Amino acid sequence: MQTRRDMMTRSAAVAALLAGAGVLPARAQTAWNKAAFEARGVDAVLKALGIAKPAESPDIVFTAPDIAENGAVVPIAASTALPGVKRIAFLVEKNPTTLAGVFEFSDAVETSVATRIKMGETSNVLAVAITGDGKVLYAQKEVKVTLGGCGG
Amino acid sequence: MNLKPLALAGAALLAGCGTAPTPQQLDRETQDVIKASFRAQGIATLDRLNQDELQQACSAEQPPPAELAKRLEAAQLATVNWPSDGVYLGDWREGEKLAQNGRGMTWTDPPGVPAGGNCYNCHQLTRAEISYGTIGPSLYQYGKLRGVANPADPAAEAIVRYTWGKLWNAKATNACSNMPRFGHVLNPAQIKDLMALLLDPKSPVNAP
Amino acid sequence: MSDPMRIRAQVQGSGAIVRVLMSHEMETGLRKDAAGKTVPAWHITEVTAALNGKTVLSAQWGTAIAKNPFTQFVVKGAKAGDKITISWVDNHGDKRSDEATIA
Amino acid sequence: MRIAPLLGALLLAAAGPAPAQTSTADGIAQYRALLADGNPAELWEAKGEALWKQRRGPGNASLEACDLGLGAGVVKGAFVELPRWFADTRRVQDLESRLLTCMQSLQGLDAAAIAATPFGKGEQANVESLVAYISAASRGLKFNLPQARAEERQMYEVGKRVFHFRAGPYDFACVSCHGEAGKRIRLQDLPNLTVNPGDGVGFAAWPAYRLSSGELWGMQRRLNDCYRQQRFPFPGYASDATIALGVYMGVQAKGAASSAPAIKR
Repeated sequence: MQTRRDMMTRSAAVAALLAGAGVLPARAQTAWNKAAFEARGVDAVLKALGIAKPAESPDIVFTAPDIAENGAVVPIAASTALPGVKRIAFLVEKNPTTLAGVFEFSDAVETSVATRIKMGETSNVLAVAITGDGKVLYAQKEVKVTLGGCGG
Repeated sequence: MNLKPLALAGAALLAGCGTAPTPQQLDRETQDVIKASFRAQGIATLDRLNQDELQQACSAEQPPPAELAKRLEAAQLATVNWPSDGVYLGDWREGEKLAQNGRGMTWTDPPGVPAGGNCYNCHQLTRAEISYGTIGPSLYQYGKLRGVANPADPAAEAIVRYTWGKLWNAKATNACSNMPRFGHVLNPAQIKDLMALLLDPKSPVNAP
Repeated sequence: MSDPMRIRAQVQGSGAIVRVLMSHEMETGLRKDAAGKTVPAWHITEVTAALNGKTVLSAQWGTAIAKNPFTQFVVKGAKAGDKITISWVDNHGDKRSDEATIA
Repeated sequence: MRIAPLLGALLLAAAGPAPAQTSTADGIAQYRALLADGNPAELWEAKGEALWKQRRGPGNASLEACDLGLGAGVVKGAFVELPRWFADTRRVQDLESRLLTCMQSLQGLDAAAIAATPFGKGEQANVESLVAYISAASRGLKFNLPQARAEERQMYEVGKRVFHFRAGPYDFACVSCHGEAGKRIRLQDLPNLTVNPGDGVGFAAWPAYRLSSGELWGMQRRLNDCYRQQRFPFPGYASDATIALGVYMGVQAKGAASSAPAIKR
């Protein structure tokens, strides 16, 4: 059985693919990329996003806590002064689904964003920046997730 | 719950007398307030509010007098069940799981599920676990610091027995200790596993 | 119906910092309820931010964005009095849009 | 030349320079600093304000005529003087208990039914929104619970005794965890509530947004979960034991500035 939602997400995946290739203008790149969000593992996510293998770069400024008191809410932020970065994706290596979110920047905003993510366990977290001409750079940090409360 | 004007003992206590209530009156008032305020829920039944002598003696702002504390400790020591088979240590791996587990005995816990040991809530135990509490002392290197190289060695017997007693009934050595009397909570096999976590030279507690 | 967002937009230097709090469960689809039944995924999928009606930032979110999501970004060249509009859509198709004036 | 984008600079400032290795305590402090700006409790504050002003219930009335202790409709400053004695109910009441009174007397809602509703559901959720709004209106003000009346002083004395009341299968009392400074459970700091814990700590930090549940907890829910963890039976919502504890902790917190609603693990 195919629902309307499936069809929508399928066309969305196509649009995202095109967007990844830089075919569509920024405005049209908002369709939800189901394949990428359901992918497990960093490589699978990168493939679903249609982007090249990234290179680690000190130009990606990635802020995340060393220790998360609560994995349900982990504050993270990424920014870069590099020109041409259009998107930043956040990936959590050990989460059941790896991709947390993708932010897309127009020229009217700074290439910088802060958000809060969930982490199931201690893991590497990656901020992956994608330029308009297909360069992919990343920064990463291990965030320790601790057990809390009375455990009850 | 009580949405009616607070009446019972409170009003009676205040009525017709200009002086402040005595401590004894306030103690009685507190008992009434507690009785009226709690209800049974799940496995947490109202009989849990019935204090034993020790709980009562340890419910004041000040600790009980030394003499009473001594008597209470002796009475608690007498409750300790020593292992019938003479075996004190179980499996430290199971002990570590128990130490991590803070569940059990709350009104949201289903009946019949064995309780955890709650150890990390209050104690440091291993180097690896950074999320530990500090209400109790650090137990990291517990056996090693006490020179226990072989828990079966007669030379280690005193510390092995002390540790068993502490786990079974912490009140036997410190009447108003914050530590629960785990002999009432855990079964003997679980206590043996915790013993191993603390005293087995291979346990991460004693790892260099 | 969903609750309003909280949007704070303040001029800072040559731009404006925008902080947004959204009211949303962000269910992962992995959690089980008290009866042991899996709670289905329910999360925001797409977010857009517009300055005076023109989209300046957009985002796609999965289930790993925290409950009651918080997002912060900086709009270049924004002035006091400019309008910031934030919109989201979730996987149930629910939508919400709220507006704030930059102060 | 722009070296670091504005936001990046701000975030780094909040987190401090990040050395490769930090101690656990520093790491947790850094984590909390990163969350300090953007407390989802704001969502409840906004909802609570709307609920306060909205005509609701069989009485089709708002709560704007509710007397929280400083006169009908006065919200600012009321929170830091609660619990207190109320002449109309002839009872010492905390914020939640007082809200039930107003919801019943002004709006015609059933206070007993609300008290019996599970936390976070139905009108209970509304009470917690109201609590967020009302406490936020006193943010930064110092606690100053009235103790002029004999009933208020008596509730303090009873609260002190309830705080020290050890019972249950684990022999716990409130004081087991909150009687000494500098202690923690796992990594969560435990304020010593037998003395004044200081500004924005302990009593002065609740209600709070709980990261673990993603909900706003009022003092009633906080106390309820404390008692659950103490392995006690269930304390009635707005029962005298919980209100007495509020009086005891509130009086101990005299002079401490309120940070409620705060953000907690």
